[in-house]
Amino acid sequence: MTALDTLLLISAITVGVALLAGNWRVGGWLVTILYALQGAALLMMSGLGYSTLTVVQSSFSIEVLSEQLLWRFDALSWFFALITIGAGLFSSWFASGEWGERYRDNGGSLRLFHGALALNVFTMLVLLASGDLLTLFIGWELVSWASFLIMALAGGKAFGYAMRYISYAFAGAMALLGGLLLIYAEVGSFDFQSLKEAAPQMQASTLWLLVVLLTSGFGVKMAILPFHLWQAKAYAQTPGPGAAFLGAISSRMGLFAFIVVVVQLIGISRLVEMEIPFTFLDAQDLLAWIAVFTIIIPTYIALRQHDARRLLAWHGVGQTGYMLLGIVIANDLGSAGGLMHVFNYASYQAMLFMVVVAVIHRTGTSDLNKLGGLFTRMPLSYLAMLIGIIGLAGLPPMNGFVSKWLIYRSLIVDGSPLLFLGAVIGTLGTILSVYKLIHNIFLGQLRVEHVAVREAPLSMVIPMMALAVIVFVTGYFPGLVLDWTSAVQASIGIPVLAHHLGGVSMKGGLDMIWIVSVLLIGFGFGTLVFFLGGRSRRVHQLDNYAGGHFLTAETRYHYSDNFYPGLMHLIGPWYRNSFEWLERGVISAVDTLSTAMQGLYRNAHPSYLLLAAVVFALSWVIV
Amino acid sequence: MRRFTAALFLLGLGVMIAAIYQHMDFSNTAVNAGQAINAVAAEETGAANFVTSVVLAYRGIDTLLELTILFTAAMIGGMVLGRRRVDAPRDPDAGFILRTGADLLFPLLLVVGLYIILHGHLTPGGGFQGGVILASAFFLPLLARPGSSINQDVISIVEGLAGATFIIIGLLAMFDGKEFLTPLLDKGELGALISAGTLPILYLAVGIKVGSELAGLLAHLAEAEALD
Amino acid sequence: MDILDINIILYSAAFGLMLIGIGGIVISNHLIRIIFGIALLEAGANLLLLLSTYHEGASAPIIVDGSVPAMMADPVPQALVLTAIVIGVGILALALSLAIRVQRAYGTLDMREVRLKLEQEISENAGIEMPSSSHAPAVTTANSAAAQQESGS
Amino acid sequence: MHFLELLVELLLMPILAFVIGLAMVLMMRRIGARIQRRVGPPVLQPIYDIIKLYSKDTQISHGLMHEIGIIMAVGGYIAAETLLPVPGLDGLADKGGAVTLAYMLMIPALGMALGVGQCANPNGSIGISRALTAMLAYDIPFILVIFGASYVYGTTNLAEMISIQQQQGVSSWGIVQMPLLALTALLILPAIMGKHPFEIYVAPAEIATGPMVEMSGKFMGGLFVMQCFQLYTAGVIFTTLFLGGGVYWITFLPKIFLVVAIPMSVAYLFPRYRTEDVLRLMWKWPMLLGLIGLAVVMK
Amino acid sequence: MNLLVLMIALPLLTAFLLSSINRISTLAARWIGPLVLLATAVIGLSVWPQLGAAPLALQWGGFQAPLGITLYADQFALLFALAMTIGTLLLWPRSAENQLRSSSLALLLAGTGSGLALSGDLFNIYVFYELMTVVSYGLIAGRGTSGSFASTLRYLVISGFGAALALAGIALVYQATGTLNLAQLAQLAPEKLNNLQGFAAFVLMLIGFGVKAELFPVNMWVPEVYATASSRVSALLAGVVSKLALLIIMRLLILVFHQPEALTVLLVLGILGVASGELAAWRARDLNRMLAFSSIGQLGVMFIALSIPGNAGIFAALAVMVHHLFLKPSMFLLAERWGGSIEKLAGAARTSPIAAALFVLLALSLIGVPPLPGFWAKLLVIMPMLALDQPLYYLAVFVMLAAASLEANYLFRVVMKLYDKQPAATSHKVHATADLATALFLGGGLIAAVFMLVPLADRLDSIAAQATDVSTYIQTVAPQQLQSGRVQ
Repeated sequence: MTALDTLLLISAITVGVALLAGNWRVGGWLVTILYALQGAALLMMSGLGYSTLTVVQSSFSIEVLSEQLLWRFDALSWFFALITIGAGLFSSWFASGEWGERYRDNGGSLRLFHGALALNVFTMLVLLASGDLLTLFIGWELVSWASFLIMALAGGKAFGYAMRYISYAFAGAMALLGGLLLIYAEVGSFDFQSLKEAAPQMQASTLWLLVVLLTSGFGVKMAILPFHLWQAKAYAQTPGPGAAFLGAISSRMGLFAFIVVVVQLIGISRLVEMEIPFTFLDAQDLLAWIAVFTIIIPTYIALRQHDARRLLAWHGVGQTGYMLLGIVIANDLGSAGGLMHVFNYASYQAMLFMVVVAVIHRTGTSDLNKLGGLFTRMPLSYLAMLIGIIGLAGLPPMNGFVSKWLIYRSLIVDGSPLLFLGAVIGTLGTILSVYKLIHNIFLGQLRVEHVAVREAPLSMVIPMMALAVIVFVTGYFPGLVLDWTSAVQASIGIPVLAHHLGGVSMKGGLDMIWIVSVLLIGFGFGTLVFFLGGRSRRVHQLDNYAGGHFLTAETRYHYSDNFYPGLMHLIGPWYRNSFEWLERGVISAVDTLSTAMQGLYRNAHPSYLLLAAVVFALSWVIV
Repeated sequence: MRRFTAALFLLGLGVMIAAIYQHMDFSNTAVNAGQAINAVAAEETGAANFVTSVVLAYRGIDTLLELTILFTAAMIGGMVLGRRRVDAPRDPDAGFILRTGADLLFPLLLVVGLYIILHGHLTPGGGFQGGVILASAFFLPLLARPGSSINQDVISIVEGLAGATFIIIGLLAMFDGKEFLTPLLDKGELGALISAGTLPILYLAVGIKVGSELAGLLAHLAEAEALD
Repeated sequence: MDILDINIILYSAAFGLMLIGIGGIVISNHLIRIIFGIALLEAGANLLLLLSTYHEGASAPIIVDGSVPAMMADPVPQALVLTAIVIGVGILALALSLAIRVQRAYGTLDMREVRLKLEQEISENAGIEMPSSSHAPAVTTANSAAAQQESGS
Repeated sequence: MHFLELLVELLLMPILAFVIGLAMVLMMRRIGARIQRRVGPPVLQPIYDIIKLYSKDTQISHGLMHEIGIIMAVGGYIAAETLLPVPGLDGLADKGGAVTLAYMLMIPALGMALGVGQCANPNGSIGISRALTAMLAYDIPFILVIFGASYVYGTTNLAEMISIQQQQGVSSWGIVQMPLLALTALLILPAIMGKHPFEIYVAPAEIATGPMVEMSGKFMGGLFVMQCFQLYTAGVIFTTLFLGGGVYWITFLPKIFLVVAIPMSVAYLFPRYRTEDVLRLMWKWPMLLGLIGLAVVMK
Repeated sequence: MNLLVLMIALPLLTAFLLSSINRISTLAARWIGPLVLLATAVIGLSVWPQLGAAPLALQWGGFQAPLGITLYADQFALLFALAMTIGTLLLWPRSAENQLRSSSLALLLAGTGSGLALSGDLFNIYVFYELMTVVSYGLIAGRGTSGSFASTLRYLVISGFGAALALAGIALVYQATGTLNLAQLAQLAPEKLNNLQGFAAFVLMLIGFGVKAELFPVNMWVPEVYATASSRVSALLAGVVSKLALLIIMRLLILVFHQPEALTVLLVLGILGVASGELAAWRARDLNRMLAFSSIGQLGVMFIALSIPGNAGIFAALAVMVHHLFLKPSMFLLAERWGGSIEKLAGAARTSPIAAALFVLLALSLIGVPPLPGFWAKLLVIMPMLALDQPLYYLAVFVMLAAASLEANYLFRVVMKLYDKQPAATSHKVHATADLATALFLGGGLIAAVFMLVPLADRLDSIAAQATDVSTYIQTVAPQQLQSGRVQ
């Protein structure tokens, strides 16, 4: 029984326990403890994260179609598993207290929720442990359906979005299956190693087909353009902590598989060789551009949202672009940045979702036009959100800055100004929209009906705070995470980033310990200077006036709707919803074909067809 | 559409005929299995009519199935058309001539039918042909007297029993240690009425079965006609 | 190849019968005609079967008075055709009885109308609107519903 | 470098920045006044202003975040100054680089935005919305400039950039090597400084009382300090990227004052832009210039 | 072991005698049918093990092949014979008014189905096939609604048309070879049927037998019939009977027709079937027709699988067939109470949670989600196709994968409806216990298959290997050599 077996076993047990005991008051806590146990099992393999171990095999394997199906963990799997279990742990913790009771009282099945969450974790671990292409696909499908399950839990509208998700996901899975089987046809094995050996000899045309199939397959899960439409709404409709979990890690499974197959096995260097005719671009550039557009477009869609969960979920789509961009650039900086961003993003996205869920828990809405001024009521949540948005926007001193810095730096090293520009445009858009998020929820006017709102219960605040600590600490000491990403880089055969505890050791490097320290000291000075000044008088939160006129609490003067009118006026016409058009076009094409086929079966006299077929067949044979 | 279909049709016709003339080998006819049967049938089955040998012995199971098809068709026909309602309006009676003719023909048809059935293994004809004549014997009175009807229950039992006889004769062979439907009994003298083992018995069963089924089917159709 | 070869004439007859049968099925909309088209088609196929070992001048495969003819026709196709004909009769009878019932139920034997009424009946039983190309395609799928909401935001 | 030495440097750099920034503010006001045919304030006026603001009696605070916002604004600039190498003082230049600096500079903006947001003054929120939009406008060409410079010098370390430019005199200055990018930077400089004609977000006249109405006393003082840093930072960045940076204060100071003065003087000639017009302007000419400049330097 | 004959003879005998028995005792008439089928199933099962070693050939009437008719039993044939018997037993049609007739029909169906699977003679196959067709007319029309009559008639037209074509095909074969025995045909085929005539014969027979196998141009009956027949009958037709027709085509392909064009025709028609069926199902708005259309699609997949040359194709087709054999009947059983508009199904999962869960499982397996058996079956089809590296096969893979996505979409639309939180206005009917139990039994089989994947695959592989072994077939039947004299 290897450590991996233990991990998978505990995870499976978690599913069982969640399904059995999920409805009890202690059930949630029990499950949370089991997640912690999973984490402990994962730590048993921590050698993977520090390159002292290379592979942990599972002793379970089966032989199908004369293929030995294997499950094993390497540094990459370990890194993703760490995030997965972490996200599971915090989400479950968050769900265990008051939230769960409220959920149950409102008629939700807590048992199903915990079960679905645990199932998601379990299937993800299975996917992460996949040791060949076939197990990869199996894990892939399991993950898809598990996410479908949790998305559909809410019922009603969520059904539609979950349905859309599974339509996308399954089509993607089919593309993936096509790609994997094509590999099998070319290589003759599902083995990772054989693909790695055979990749350099593959023909460019085959490789193109492969890259297109695989990227679309993985891309659907990652929600890269043009497969991004499903994600935001589906995540937004997932019940509370489920959204936090999905937002944090679920889509990263696509990235994981992409790294395994495209980066590790086929190799980015092969992609560089694949030139697109009549352009200066090659496949790598193509992917990088897809990544950049995945950053820009969803981010600016997020800017338009007026539901906090949707806003966050759309940012989730956008942030994926950074990860993919870093990975595709594939130098030491970029890949480290991409991988680190997975971790960082998971930490603050989960936290942000939790804050929003906490706000919903207290106020009953996540509509950005119906909130405001909650800072005084929910200060800890506000703090968590502040830390989260600084991370999401990628500003120092939070961890999001480090990973983005690595990605920017890799683009400078790579000499790709336009990609860089795209990435920055995305970041700026993020800053704009996260400010809108925090402003509309926590700042500005407090609504009269929210005067009595209290801080979220401890069961919610503690996971948020824990995540906030993680966001800050890994921003302060990015070396903690960079150790793991370096191990991952080593295991997938990318140049390893030279780093230290504070950041990157290179010419023009980064030392976050200094930067953050200076920043903190700067704040200290700022505080000092501030409090050296005259005493200020704190007025009541509702004591406001504007334009020399007193504003009563009943007047709605919170500036929230259409927050960036100037910007929207200018870029509004660019929101053409082209992808929705595309989607609808596909749907109506299928619909038309479908109607035609039904008409064929309903109206056509079979003999017409038959006669045509016979004539065709005979003339074909004769000619 | 019609014009198009016709064009398509003509095209298909042309292509097909051309294909036939181009590619088929008409000049010779292979006579493998049939010729071999011709060579051994007299000895193996004892029937003078080799077609009967094929129908009842060599391809006996086909015949059984074919009977089953008729049986099924008759049954479904009955099911589809349903029983005649008692109060349903009736066609007027046929005239005197038809009635008398039918009465006169009835025994004649019966005899001819049975003759053809019983000589099936010797001369052209057999259970099917005879069965059809039998059926018409029973159907004629119905035409003559639209009010009358055939007792469908009896028919269904008769046809069932006739079919069962066929199978039971086949099964008897198995009790004898032979294959299913192997002809039993003495083959007798070639060309004699009592010869060819169980083949005449089978043919009799076939004849009765065909007769009753066709009669039943026809009666159903006639009744349905009367309803409209 | 002699165009007047008896084989060619016979085969043309067989194929011709089949084609006429197919033609009947294809062109006609009347159920009874279609049924008879099938009967014709079957007749053609039977003829083809008989012709498969046809040999000019062969005698019937019957031993009359113990004398074996010099060349006997192949008995197998004859037996097969016998079987096929009986099957054909059975099916024909069945088809006609069904046609009677259909006529009784729908009041028509026109294939198109029968089809239409059948479709109506199925739809009514299922409790859905009759699918029709003259109506705009109904948006019933979750996908398109989601897509419509999408456009709103 | 000795640790203590570094600490002293880190202490010195913001103070120097503040002092020079004060001088710049003075210069700005003088230039503005001259253009408007006024005399302008006396030399020590900025210092008086700050002292006056910090010691005022009626100071309204709208809550903790209001205060933290100002602290973040000032503190962020203090920290950012340590990343900007000036003659003799490299500070943390090798620990962050241009990209870090660019992002550090957003912290004060964010702080101020949060602080104003807490005031629950709709006009304040409108101002923030405009300020952030303006940031989106000028940061895009700015980032092109940063990229181009980093690409040309092969590093993002500002100190290294300076030493590279110093190797061959003026001919190796950035402005010679990449004139178009320099021009781009010059065009956006007023916007970065939040000065005329891009100060619609403060909009003292258009929005009746403006967002600044919530900023009384030391809050306003914080903003004033911030403005000093802002001017200084903009000048130093441009100098470092394009004008060979500073090796000696004697050459460095004129450069940075010139950098601040010239665009300002020109900018005063323009009327204030609306928010959309800022976007339109910034995304049109500086972007175009920047892209052409990049294409030139990257060939 | 000539007891196998009883698998055919006993049900026929019982069917003949049923009305007589009914005279004597109605109770006996009700129970004797299932009992006989049980007995024949036991016979079949008892023969099963010994067929693994060597297939078995029986001569009806004891006449040496090719003069007589051969019954050829290998595990492949027996598998489907048993499927037919057991399937009929499980899906025993129940109809209040026509109990006697439908019992007879069911018995006849079981008998003929077994016979069809086991037959080794071309014309005999035709006759069995015709009988099965007639029986299915009866079963469909047995519902007694005007719709069922009309759809039966439409089915009959297509079927009769196809049967006549098949007969013409047989005539062509007999014309070329002079024999109808499959073993002998296998011997003679390379020499005599590897030409246009052989191909034409194949196409004609393909169309003829394809009617039941829901082959593309001749499957227009499918949606109407499955929508009007009772669900149990639909389950039988779609689940079992279609496989038997497919089995004939497989046999013909393996033994007689080796033209590459034959494979291409199968492939093209298969692709068209998949595309048309799944697309049409996507817009179907009642469950029965959705299942009907999707069944066309799945049969199309089987045709595609058949078009793969060599053992791999047969193995793949067998796997898909067996999977479908379990799946489709239980889906139709569930549709028994869920027929009609899908919209009305909203919230049905509340009244019948087990059935809904089962439906989810079946849907997942149908669209091929690992590790359910449907996935492996699909994998077996796609893998060899990609290895062939031909454009048409790539197209087939694409169509199959795209069709699977469509399938996922429309099946889960149903699932979503089932679990809808706002129940439809009409109250939902709970499934009959027998239906649900049968469906559960079949679904359980699917789950069991997940755990026995490896032995199952090995077994199917050996069955496929046995089925494709032409020389063993010839040796086992040992047709007597005829002087192939062609008389001028």
